[in-house]
Amino acid sequence: MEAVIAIAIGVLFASGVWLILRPRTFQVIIGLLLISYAVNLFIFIMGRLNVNKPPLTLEKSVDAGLFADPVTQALVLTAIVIGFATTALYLVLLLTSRGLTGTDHVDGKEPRQ
Amino acid sequence: MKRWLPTPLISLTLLLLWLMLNQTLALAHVLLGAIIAVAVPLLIAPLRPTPVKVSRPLTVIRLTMYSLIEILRSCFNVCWLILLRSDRLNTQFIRIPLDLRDPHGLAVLACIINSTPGTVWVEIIPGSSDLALHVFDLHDADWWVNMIKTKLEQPLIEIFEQEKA
Amino acid sequence: MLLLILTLIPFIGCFLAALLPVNARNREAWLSAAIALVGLIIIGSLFPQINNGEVVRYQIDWMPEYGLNLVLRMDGLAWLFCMLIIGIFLLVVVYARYYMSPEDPVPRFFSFLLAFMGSMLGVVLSGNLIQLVMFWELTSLSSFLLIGYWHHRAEARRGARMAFTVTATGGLCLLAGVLMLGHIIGSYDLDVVLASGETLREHAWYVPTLILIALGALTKSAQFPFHFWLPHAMAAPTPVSAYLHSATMVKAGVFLLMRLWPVLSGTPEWTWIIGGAGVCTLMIGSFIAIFQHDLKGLLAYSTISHLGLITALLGIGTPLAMVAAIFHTLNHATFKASLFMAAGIIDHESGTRDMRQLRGLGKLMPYTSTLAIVASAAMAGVPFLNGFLSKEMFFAETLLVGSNSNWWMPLAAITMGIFSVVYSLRFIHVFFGEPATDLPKTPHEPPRWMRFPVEVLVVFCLVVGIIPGLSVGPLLHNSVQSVLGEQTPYYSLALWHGFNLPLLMSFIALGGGVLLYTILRSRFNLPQRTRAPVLYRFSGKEAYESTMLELRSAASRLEKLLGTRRLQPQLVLLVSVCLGAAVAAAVSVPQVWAALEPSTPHIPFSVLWLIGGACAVAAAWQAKYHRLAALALVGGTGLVVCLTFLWLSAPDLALTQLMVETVTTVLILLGLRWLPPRLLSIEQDRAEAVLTRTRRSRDFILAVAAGLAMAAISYLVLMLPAGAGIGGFFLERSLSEGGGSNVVNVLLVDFRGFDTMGEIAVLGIVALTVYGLLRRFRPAPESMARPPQQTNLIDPAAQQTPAEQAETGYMMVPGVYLRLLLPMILVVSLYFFMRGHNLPGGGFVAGLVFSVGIIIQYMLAGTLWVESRLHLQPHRWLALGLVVAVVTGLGAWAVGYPFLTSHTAHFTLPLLGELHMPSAFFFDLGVFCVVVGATMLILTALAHQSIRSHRLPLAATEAAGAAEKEEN
Amino acid sequence: MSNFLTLPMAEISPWLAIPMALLLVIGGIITFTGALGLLRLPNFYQRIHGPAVFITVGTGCFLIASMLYFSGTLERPVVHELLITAFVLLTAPVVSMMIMRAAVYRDLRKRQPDGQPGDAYQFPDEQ
Amino acid sequence: MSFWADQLILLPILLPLLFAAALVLLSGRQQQLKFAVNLIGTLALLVVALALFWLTDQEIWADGVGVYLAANWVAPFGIALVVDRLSALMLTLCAVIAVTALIFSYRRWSRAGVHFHSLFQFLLAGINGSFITGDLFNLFVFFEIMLAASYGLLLLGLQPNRVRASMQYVVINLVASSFFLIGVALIYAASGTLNMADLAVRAVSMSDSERLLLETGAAVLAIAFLTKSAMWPLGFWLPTTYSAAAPPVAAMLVLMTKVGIYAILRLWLLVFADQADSLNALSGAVLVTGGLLTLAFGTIGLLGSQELGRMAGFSAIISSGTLLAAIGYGQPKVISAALFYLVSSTLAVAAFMLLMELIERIRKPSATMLALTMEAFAIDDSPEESAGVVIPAAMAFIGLSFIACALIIAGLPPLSGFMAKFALFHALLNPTGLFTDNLYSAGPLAWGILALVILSGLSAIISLMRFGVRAFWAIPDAKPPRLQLTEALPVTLLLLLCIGISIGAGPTSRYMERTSAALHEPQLYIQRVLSAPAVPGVVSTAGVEP
Amino acid sequence: MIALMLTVALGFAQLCVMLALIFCAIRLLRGPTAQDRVLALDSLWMAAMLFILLLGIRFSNVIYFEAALVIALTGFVSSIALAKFLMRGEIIE
Ligand code: NA
Ligand code: NA
Repeated sequence: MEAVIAIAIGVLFASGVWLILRPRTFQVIIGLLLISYAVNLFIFIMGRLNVNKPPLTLEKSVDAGLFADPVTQALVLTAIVIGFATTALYLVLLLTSRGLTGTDHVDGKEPRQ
Repeated sequence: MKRWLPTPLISLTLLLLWLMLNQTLALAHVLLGAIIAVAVPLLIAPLRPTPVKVSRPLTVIRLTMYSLIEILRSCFNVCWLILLRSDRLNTQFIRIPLDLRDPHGLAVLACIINSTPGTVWVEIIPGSSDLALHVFDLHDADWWVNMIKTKLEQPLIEIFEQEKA
Repeated sequence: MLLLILTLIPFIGCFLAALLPVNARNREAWLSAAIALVGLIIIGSLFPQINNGEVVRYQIDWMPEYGLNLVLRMDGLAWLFCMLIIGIFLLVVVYARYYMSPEDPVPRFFSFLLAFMGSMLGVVLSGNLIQLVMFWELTSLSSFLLIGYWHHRAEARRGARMAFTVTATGGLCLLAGVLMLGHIIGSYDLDVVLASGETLREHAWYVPTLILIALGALTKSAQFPFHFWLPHAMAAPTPVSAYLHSATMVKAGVFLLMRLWPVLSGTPEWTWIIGGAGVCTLMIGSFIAIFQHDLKGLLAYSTISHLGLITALLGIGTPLAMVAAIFHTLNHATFKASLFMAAGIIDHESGTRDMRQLRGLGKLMPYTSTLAIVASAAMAGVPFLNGFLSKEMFFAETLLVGSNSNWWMPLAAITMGIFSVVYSLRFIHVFFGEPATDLPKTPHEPPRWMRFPVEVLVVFCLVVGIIPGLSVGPLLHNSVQSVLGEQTPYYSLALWHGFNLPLLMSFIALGGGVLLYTILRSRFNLPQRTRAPVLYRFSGKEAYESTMLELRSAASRLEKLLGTRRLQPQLVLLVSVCLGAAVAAAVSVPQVWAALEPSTPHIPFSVLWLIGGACAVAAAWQAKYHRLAALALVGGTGLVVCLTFLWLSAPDLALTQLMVETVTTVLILLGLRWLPPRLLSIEQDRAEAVLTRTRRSRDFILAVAAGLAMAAISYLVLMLPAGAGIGGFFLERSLSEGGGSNVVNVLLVDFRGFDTMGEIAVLGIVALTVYGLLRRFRPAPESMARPPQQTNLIDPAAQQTPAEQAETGYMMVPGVYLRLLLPMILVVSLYFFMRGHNLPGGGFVAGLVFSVGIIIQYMLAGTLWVESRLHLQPHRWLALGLVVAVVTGLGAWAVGYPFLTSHTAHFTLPLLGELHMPSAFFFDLGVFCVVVGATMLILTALAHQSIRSHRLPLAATEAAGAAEKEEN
Repeated sequence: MSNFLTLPMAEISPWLAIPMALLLVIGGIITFTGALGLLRLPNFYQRIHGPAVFITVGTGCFLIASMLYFSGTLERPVVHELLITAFVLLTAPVVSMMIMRAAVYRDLRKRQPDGQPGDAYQFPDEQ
Repeated sequence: MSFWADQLILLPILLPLLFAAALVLLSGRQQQLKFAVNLIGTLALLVVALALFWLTDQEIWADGVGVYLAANWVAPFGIALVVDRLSALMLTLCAVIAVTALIFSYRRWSRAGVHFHSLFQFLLAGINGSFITGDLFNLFVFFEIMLAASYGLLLLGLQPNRVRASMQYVVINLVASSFFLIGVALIYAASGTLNMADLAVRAVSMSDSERLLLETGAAVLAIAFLTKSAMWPLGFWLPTTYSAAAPPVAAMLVLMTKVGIYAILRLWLLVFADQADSLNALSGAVLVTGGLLTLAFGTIGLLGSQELGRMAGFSAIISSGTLLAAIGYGQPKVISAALFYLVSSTLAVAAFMLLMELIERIRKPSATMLALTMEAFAIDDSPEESAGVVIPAAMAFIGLSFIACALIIAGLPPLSGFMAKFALFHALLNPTGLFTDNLYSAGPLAWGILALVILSGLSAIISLMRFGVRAFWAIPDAKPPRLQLTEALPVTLLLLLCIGISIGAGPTSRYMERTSAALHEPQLYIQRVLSAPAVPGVVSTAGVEP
Repeated sequence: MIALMLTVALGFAQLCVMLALIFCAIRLLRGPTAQDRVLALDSLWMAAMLFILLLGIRFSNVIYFEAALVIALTGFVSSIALAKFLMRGEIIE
């Protein structure tokens, strides 16, 4: 399971990196989405893998070993929200750029031919 | 009453929804659910232009039973077709003239048809009252027209369009 | 205290002068003169103390820990220089009053001039070397402003820049040198430094220190090879040339060498560097001076040569040479200032300074001519004038050091003597002959007071030349004493020392000069030569200009090479640098990696990620030309991420991610509408194709490497046991002290509520930004038209409004469901909100669910329909949500607890029993409102673009639509 | 295979367990078949019928199984799975309707020259 | 300390957040009112910052460290806000620049965007939060607030070049933020904590594997910070962005590069500088080298650029490079000098940014081109006109301010730029103080810094003079610009402050030394943070049955 | 015995759902038309919902229910958004 998730993070990150290095804004936004998946998963697994141990402490006496690390989950939640916000911002920015500069190249102008 | 509960059916549904979500019958929740059931429809009333009128609960039950059986039967058929006869399918659009006009009735009809494997509701053909239906494996178009008109449309007209029935 | 006043009044005057009206020539001049007079009085009052050999000192602590204090220190040398600076200033002020034209904005002129005087006084009075450097740079700055005074002239601008660049660079070197000096000696205080010559000369850093300080001095005093700036500085108004470029600023360099002479001199390096530079300068300067046509040019090169003479004297390094150097500094200042002023008068009166045109001025302005001739005689070293005395001392010193192996020193000295006679003759020549008739103006004698300064200076030359001992003897003695202290040699200041070798040299120089001048005039047609033989090739000016141009373009090229303005290379760099840093850090402990074990295989999970990974890779593949496909594929990956969160015990994350997925999809689809499709790839020739392929391979390798690194470090973390972190604390206290069993939610609204507050702020900011951007959004022209789907009449819905579609059109049947769903979605949203504290859910998920519910209505019936019935005002939601969250946090103040401390109120109601109302609930309410507000603001702002574009002129829309059709 | 598929289940009353097991198996088969249809059928208009199978009936089977199971383990009637059923019934038809219509008109626009308004459904088959 | 004095720590974050929210609620048409509210908020912030400055420096809080436990949870569990001298200094700097930038924006820029005012306050909240927080992830959150607001402000008055610049700025910062998260995650994996002080404690006793994770995390995190502080080769976005931004925004951006520097300084000295191991030396060397390269690049760029905006950008890069090199060099005295330099250069570059707009106003593009060609071909114009040109007062003001900025940026006397550079050089050569028989011999790194800083000063002289001559002198018929008090005042204020800190160089440098000394005593900071008590008593009572 | 039976039955169901997920994913990857991808994505969401339901049974934990509920309630939104985009070229008119 560890290997699978590690490779998964690697694949997502690699795809994202490949995309953000592309010249078209839409590629970049998709890349940023993929990178944020990878990063969120990465933060998440810092609390290690816990199957069926959701951090819901229904009783007052708690054995911390029986629950997944809640901290990384809280961090990921914040990261998801911020990632969503920045995606929205970049999307609108790329639309504006397309409108104002007439191209969807990330530099706002086509590379010289 | 009318002012506070413009859509009693929806309010009832919402109360049920609330109680089922919370899986409880505690008094506090019932009260809260009731408040929600009254408040939410009032808040969104402007976004619900057409009122619903439903009658004949017996017909409703009969239609439900029929639809369930039809869904199961079609499910078996479609699975069979996919697994064994996928190369000999006669997939067709057919046209079904409808008398039903009430949007809610049409919506229920659409729900039944689409939930029934092997048929997909496309739309009411513009400029007419005919339904364009897509059938997975068509043998007899008339059978479909007949089945839908009598087994599905008729009860729906009874339920939603009392004056017509 | 007097010293402080002395230093400060010029600067005060500088401000006052700047405030005076533009045409107030007289008031400016009176102000400046008054300041000079005050200065003179102060100096005069200090004379008794100085004459007693005392050192007047005034100190204010500034940065004592750094050894930098404001120390004003006056000894004999400083006194003499102060006298020179203020005295000549006074004369220059009088002169400038008449020289400057009424149209000139003189406040600026006098203001800069006063600032310069203040800086110059600062230099000579500095008792701290760092402070000296400060005033040193100030003189450069004020001189820059004065040279550029007539900045509408290109040559003034160029001259100013050149002077400033060279002298300020020198100043930086000086700073470095002084810092080293301070390090070696342990103080920047002049008194301490002067007492530590031995320490310095034995230190390993002596030579670099010397070189750096010498660079400062030599650039300032226009010594070879930095002499080129001075002639170009002559673009300044003549009073400036007279003051700065003959009498004072250029003397700052030699002043510094005098000042540090006890510390730095006495080594072979000193002699070679300083003496060598001096000798080269005096030769080159005097030689080039001969071939000038411009009066001021001639004087400038002559100044260079005389400065070279002083430098050479200092380089010689004997005490007597020092005496000669100080003496010549004084003499040169007087005769050269008067010559500049005379040249200025000639220029002023005749309209030209070209010696090829000027003739017979003696007849037109006899009085001025006499003064100029006397002054140039002093320059040539004619007996009975001050120049003769100090030059003779120079000859004597060259003979002294020339007696052993340095036979070339006297030879150089005498050559310089001859040359100086030649250029002096050349200068004098303009006063003789028949008056020229082709001058721009007919010269007359200048106004009485314009001549006055020249008269004063010429009288000084004569007095010193005839009775040196009585006139300047004490002053010179004081300065020499202050520099040399106990080393002060015996010397006699007299016109006549009997027949000796130096006298002979003087006469050889005079005779040789006259002879050479005659030869040059008759044989070489001196007046018509346009450039100095041989040396014209080494034009400092051109070297400077081309260096500057070259520097700029080289820097520009280098910047392009070392940097980039494009995004992609920057990202490549960012990723590779980060990768490099991470890998370098991660392999630093190899045994950790060696101990890694393989994990157990897990087939269902692998299958899940096979799907997720394949979708991601496919999205990367499709994103350029098939945006919708890429979006759908990313949606697949997102779904797998959600399932993973759920599987790995993070239901809150899964819920949030699911909702974010949906909203993101809607968002990007809203945006896609305004992104015209990429239909064709750009055609490339073969070279470009290769380049593209290389770039892609590079990016591919980088991406794979980054992915591998992420995978490796993830795997490492997962295979290591988790240490005892802070997580247990929260698990234990969540229910008992945080009042909620969903630890993640309690973390978000209580333990780390501060993060959440920031997070909603980010959401709000982004929403406001998006709104602001979209208000002035101008879509791509190609996307301005209605989409082809809406113009193609095959679809009967094409021409319907969204509301019509929902009422009677194809959306009627789906609409029934979508409208029925709205209340249900709202109830579910409430449900998630209410239970978030104890079970998965919370304000964020609830807010997103709520927004999705509303957005469905927009999709169903269009913006206009929804907004005519529902006034959501997302701005308000956003702001109020933020306020609610913050105010809830502040509520804790009321009970004496810090911000965000949670509090639970307990009520017991009849029938319902006990109710708990945690404050976190209200905080979460704030979160909910912000999420709804922000999401709706972003989505509706985007949605509004469609209605906006429909308001465009119909014709344009249809034309674009037709074009679209043809494309299809 | 791995612990995921072999995690032991709780003991519940056979009256619940037997129908539950049956429902799980049937639901599994239906789900598999539906998805297979999506994968294997040759054109879009046929493929759209595949998922419909498991969205309706497959979901139904699993939901009832889940109701039975949790009613057994929690020893009280658990009915909130009905909510999912209700929501699926409300939303799934809309999706298939919309996708189908989108596909029809996309294809029509592609063959625009011979298409007339209103003849969307006159053609015998979509190949 | 009293309860209410402690609350002051919170205000630099809370005040702007509340003001931002209030400004959103104010309707779009009340420009004057919005401006007034914004100004009141910013001035209040300045007062709070000064109060914190005083409280920390007078050690009214023990050791000059004020700790605030948000939500009343003790460190390292809750989020601790910490104010020490460095934070207070940065807060004050931020407030000062904010006040001036805001006043400057009155005439034009505050009306250019719908939500300028709220975004401005949000930006302040983000910057202040970054200076105050003692928690790594919270730092990320505040970075994001700051960045998000800066994206919005950067796009003020939509223009193609601004949008182009934003595309770079946004993407690079988004990627850097991802690295930030990766770094924080790794550090959490290594140490199990997010509190910086706690991290410092835990870092001392770590196993090999934990140390590996910590170092990798730190390396990744450092890249994120270094990108923000524009280290070569990660800072190419900076000149492009700065030259595109509206002047008041650019002035705030100048401050934002310093946030990166602050983060490096804080974390490095707190967590890593205490461990005398190879990592410390290595990272120090990396910082110095990076700083020197940055300095070199800035020098070259400054020398090579023609546009004012890019020149200002490269000035900021030079400033960053100098600071990075000095921080990497790592002697307390050097760092104290670096802080002096930080304040001076931030104020000056910010003033320069504001001035930029006024200068552009007098420069007509055609005249500039003409001056350029004339210079290139050495064409002399109107050689014999002896009368000078009258300079109107506004022109004189702009010219003098330009000179002042140029002097500070180039480090020429007599303004603070020189004092700062002198202090830096002095500290590099005499890190243990100035005394006779100083046996300390500065190594090649110190010489390298010294030489490059001097060279950068030189390039600033050449380049700024070239520009100044061209802009102020070479235009024959320059129209006197229209200048308003709201534009002149901020520039004057910033420059007066620079003059102030040069005159008061003694007290200023002593303050910086106290700050630096405190930074080099991380134990005190750590102890203050970890021992800060929560307010006793049970506020949240248990008893909720789920 | 009953537990074993249930385990096997559930395992079988899960296997089927996994296969269904794979089939949907392959269709999503292969397309070929946009409507195919939209259909495949919607089916993937539905299969994922079933997957979650079975996961809940497997872990005997009701908290998985909410996720399935959310998919049932809002999972269709992205599908109809995509479909509407195909049909009308914009999703909110
Ligand atoms: Na169906
Ligand atoms: Na989606």
